[in-house]
Amino acid sequence: MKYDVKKYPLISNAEIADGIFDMHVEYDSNALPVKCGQFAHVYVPSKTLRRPISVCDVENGVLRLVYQVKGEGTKIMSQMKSGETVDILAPLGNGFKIEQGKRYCLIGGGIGVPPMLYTAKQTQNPLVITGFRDKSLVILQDDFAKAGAELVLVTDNGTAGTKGFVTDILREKINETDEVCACGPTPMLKAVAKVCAEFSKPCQVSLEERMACGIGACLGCAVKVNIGGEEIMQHVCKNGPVFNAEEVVFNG
Amino acid sequence: MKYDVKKYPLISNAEIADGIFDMHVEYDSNALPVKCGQFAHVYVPSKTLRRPISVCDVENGVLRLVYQVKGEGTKIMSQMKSGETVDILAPLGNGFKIEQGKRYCLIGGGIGVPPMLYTAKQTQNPLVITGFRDKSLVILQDDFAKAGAELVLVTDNGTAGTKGFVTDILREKINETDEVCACGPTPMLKAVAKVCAEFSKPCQVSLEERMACGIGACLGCAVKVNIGGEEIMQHVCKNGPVFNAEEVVFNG
Amino acid sequence: MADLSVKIAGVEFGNPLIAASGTFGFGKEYGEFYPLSALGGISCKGITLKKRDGNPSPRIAETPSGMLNAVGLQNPGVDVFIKEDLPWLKQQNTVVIANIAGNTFEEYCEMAEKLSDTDVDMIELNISCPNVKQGGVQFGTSCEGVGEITRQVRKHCTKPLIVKLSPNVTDIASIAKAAEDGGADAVSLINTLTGMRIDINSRRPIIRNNTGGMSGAAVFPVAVRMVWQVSNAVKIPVIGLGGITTWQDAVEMMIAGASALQIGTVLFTDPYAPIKITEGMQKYLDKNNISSVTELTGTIRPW
Amino acid sequence: MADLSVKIAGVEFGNPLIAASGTFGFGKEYGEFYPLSALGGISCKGITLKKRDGNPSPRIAETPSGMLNAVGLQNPGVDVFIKEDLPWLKQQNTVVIANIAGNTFEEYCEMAEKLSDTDVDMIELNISCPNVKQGGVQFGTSCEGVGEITRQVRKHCTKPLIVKLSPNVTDIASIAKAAEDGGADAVSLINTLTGMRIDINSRRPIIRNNTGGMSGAAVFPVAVRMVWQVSNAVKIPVIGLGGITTWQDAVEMMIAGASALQIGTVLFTDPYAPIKITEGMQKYLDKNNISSVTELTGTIRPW
Ligand SMILES: Cc1cc2nc3c(=O)[nH]c(=O)nc-3n(C[C@H](O)[C@H](O)[C@H](O)COP(=O)(O)OP(=O)(O)OC[C@H]3O[C@@H](n4cnc5c(N)ncnc54)[C@H](O)[C@@H]3O)c2cc1C
Ligand SMILES: Cc1cc2nc3c(=O)[nH]c(=O)nc-3n(C[C@H](O)[C@H](O)[C@H](O)COP(=O)(O)OP(=O)(O)OC[C@H]3O[C@@H](n4cnc5c(N)ncnc54)[C@H](O)[C@@H]3O)c2cc1C
Ligand SMILES: Cc1cc2nc3c(=O)[nH]c(=O)nc-3n(C[C@H](O)[C@H](O)[C@H](O)COP(=O)(O)O)c2cc1C
Ligand SMILES: Cc1cc2nc3c(=O)[nH]c(=O)nc-3n(C[C@H](O)[C@H](O)[C@H](O)COP(=O)(O)O)c2cc1C
Ligand code: FES
Ligand code: FES
Repeated sequence: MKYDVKKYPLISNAEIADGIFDMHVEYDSNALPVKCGQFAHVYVPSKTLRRPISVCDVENGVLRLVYQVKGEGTKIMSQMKSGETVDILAPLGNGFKIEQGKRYCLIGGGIGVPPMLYTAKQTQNPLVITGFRDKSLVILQDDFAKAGAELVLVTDNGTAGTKGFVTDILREKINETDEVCACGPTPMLKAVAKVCAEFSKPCQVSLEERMACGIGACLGCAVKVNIGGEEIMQHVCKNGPVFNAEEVVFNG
Repeated sequence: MKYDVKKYPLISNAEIADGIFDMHVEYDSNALPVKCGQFAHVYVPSKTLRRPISVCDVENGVLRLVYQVKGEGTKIMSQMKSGETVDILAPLGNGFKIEQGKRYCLIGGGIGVPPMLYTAKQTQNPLVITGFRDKSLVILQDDFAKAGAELVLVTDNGTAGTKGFVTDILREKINETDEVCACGPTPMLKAVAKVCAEFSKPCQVSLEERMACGIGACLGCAVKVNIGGEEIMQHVCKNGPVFNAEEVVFNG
Repeated sequence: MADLSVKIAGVEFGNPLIAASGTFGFGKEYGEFYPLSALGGISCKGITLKKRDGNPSPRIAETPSGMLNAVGLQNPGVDVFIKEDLPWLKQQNTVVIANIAGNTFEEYCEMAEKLSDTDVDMIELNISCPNVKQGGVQFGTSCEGVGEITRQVRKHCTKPLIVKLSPNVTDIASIAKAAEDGGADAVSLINTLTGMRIDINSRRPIIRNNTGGMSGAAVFPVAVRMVWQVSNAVKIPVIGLGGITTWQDAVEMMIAGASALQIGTVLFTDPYAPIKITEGMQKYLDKNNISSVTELTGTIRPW
Repeated sequence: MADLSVKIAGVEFGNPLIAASGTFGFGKEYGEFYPLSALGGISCKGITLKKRDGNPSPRIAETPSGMLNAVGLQNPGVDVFIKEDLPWLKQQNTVVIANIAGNTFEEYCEMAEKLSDTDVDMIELNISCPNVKQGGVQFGTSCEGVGEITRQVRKHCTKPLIVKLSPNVTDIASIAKAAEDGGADAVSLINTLTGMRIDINSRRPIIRNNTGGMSGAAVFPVAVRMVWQVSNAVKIPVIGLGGITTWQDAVEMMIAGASALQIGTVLFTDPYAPIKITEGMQKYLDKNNISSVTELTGTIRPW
């Protein structure tokens, strides 16, 4: 039996930036080991569909989910209190493929930043580029620092770190790294993929799609990928969320 | 403006017998005075319809609702905790007509007992007959005693108080009283009404019906009553919940 | 501040929110919460030619995110309505819509005639009440039936005429077209979706009428779909309803094609819903620099 | 212990719970939670003659107590199904139902013929997929269409034949009757109710296909009503589905007239739902001294 749903005791659920919450739950990572880039499918009381949230970190028996309040589901999540339990189906998806000996450039945009923390911890001396719209949305900088990453912060409006886009930094520094992993809004992923193609660096991107089952049974979360010249449908929950950037048909 | 919906701070919500809860909320009875026999229409998070619950008591700025967990709505109510607020539309309905100088016999069966407490407090030296299926369901005996009522307890199986039905006691004691008020399951109300008719005592009964609006607009909670020989439809929420027993068409 | 007023068949509404028939009685009760002028209009409880007692209880059941009802058109009859309820309603400074149901063409026509002689603002033809055999539903589910009854009533009706449509049909767009062709000035949709719940202990349907009409948030996606299909098929204005619960739902329904809205079931959850919804719409319009709510209607960008 | 097994058209099911087509793929994924023998049967993802990519994303939207989907019959085609999925499925010790959809009579017949030569246990005719023009929905919404396609497929099909009905119709009982008259061994209902949601910011339908099929708890009362109406109209067994979420719902659906059940959307909320529902039914039957679940079917006591 590969999958399991469990009720995990909620340890804390604090607002760490404007509308962004950091949920800690008790988690036995020996029983259910997590790869970086995998996600948790979180049951939200009174909702029909679970919410997919990337694993931000797993350490010392604590699983961290960092999420932004977007609609009703994440709103309800944000009101959960320690002492309650959280019903989670995890870990799901393929995760980033990390090879020893490579230097990675990890790029997170906005709420795409959290999965990069656990990824940073699985790689050696990574270059982490984090981008946000505004300083009020900046998260996890201390955690990346502690993880020993070379850390760059950019904001669209220059209110924190350097003013500009993650790709500005990427262009500057891409040749200091061997491979790029990115998570964030689609326009950002497209731009990152373009830079990587230009510099002939391999690039993995983590995609989002609306999900029902989370395990590949309902075919709800389809994305078009081009594998060896043939366009086929794959599923973010099972074949992804991480795809080779060059295979993704972004306008599909 | 006669009606208002307010969020009342929840003070406590304790289980006082098997599956029966006693909810206390802060309530300003000067602003919204309550008559005995009136009810509160309680919003239950995630539910479309409010739940009608009789006022059990109002005293010192505290409104008490005593309710039994039946289905999903009362289940959710029972999980509310002090510190939360309860969204209540109250007071609704007509309530019992209490005249000074009369001695009342107040009869409660099962979860029909709670409204009789506030009623007892509005009357002088009432005779209160409370009936339950089993001792595990007995509630509010101390409160009635404190209210100065002459109190009789019966259970169907004799596990507490006298074994028997409320009507057994009623027959014995009806002539010590001037008028009867009753709340409980329909078969009990019918039986009480029959005894009262026999002894020519006026009798008021509090009825239940599934409700939507609670104020007489949707015509959802209809009961048939016979007024002056003509059968007409009235509504539990607006014309009731209290009706003259002799006017109720019990099989309607 | 954005203009919330809308005009349907020549009738001005202060805002697009109309209380849905049967959920608001003749206005008196909710008038104890707020002045009825807070609403664009009121569609009164469905009235019939003669007084009706309605169905026996239980008439109400809860369902996931919704409810069933089978009130069965309890009402005092059109004459009592005209004499006792209409005068008060007309003083409330809101549009008054008479919702009528009948057994026969003649009954509908007679009521339309009587109401045309009053100062009621509009007439809504209820040919879709699923809860009584005589609720006109026999007319409401075929194009021929809808076309014919609209044509007949039209002849006897000098007031703007709304035809209210049942969602329990295969092809709502054709039905709406039939109403338009029959002379309707507007259509309103959806009435309730027929449903049933059974008490597993007694094995009895919870609703005494066996089946009931489903309303509330659960039906909203069906209503949006139908409003979109209908507004693509007809030129007359569409009044959208069915499950509107939040101001976002109200905006969504207008984007789908509605020129005005009705709300019903949400009143039972929160009597103040109309106030909250209009406030929410007002803020949304102002924030997005939309000067009139009418600019939302039908602005959906289908794929 | 009460007997949970049921028999439909001669096929034995260990319990009445069947996974609904399209929610369970070809079983592999949920087979990673529990042995598939925990289910009475599996209705496989809808298959077509040729491979289909399905609709573009988004294909999923949430609705109050339910969801919309417009997957659009993504599947590898009947030949690949027979070669690659069926052999594994047949080892899982549960009834395997092939759910088929097509553009034309010929396609349906060809698939039925191919599948009749395999060891699939039953065939379910999907003539009600609202999400693709070629989902057979043109056959599924008229009595003539349903009667004719059932008759045609029947000729080419040696397996027990289930016809799956669309709820988006005026008169479900007549449609079911047409399927029965056409030679169906059973009917299953309901497929999804067509609905729509719009993103009020982009004014785009959330589902790329514009409309989608609504399923989940929200539709349960409609499903119960239709199962009741259909089971009063036909003599063949009725498989009830649409919004079953708890064991109480399962019992209610059987009381309404279902001989077996399918569950879909609830799996997304709780993958273990089938286990919990069968356990709940078992306890209910034992507590009420009912020796076989078949004793529930159609025991509704209408008013
Ligand atoms: C693999 C994956 C990983 C993710 N990781 C994170 C994360 O670490 N932190 C975080 O804040 N967000 C993450 N998201 C996005 C997150 O799932 C959505 O923001 C969330 O589901 C919105 O739910 P809601 O109820 O607040 O919004 P609503 O709009 O009310 O949701 C309605 C429905 O749409 C779905 N939905 C809405 N937006 C998205 C979206 N962007 N992606 C997928 N489904 C969506 C919801 O799941 C729900 O089914 C991730 C998404 C995916 C697919
Ligand atoms: C005027 C009045 C006063 C009441 N006072 C009390 C009280 O003081 N204490 C108490 O425990 N109960 C009281 N009840 C009954 C109480 O309202 C129901 O037990 C409760 O609504 C059940 O809700 P549920 O969600 O738990 O059950 P569910 O069965 O899940 O409810 C489903 C729907 O049916 C309605 N419903 C179910 N049973 C009843 C019922 N017996 N009467 C009315 N509606 C019902 C619910 O309100 C809801 O709309 C009163 C009812 C009325 C009409
Ligand atoms: C209790 C109740 C009574 C109703 N009575 C009527 C009626 O008399 N005439 C009518 O046309 N519609 C009637 N309806 C249908 C509503 O007007 C409306 O079409 C339906 O409830 C969907 O809207 P909602 O989801 O906002 O409630 C009634 C609905 C309810 C809930
Ligand atoms: C994601 C999804 C895909 C579906 N695909 C199919 C399908 O391929 N064939 C089919 O007959 N029904 C399909 N359905 C409909 C279901 O089989 C079922 O009829 C419907 O979902 C109602 O049941 P439920 O409420 O238990 O989900 C699909 C439903 C969902 C949610
Ligand atoms: S969510 Fe079901 S296949 Fe991805
Ligand atoms: S509940 Fe609406 S009239 Fe009584």
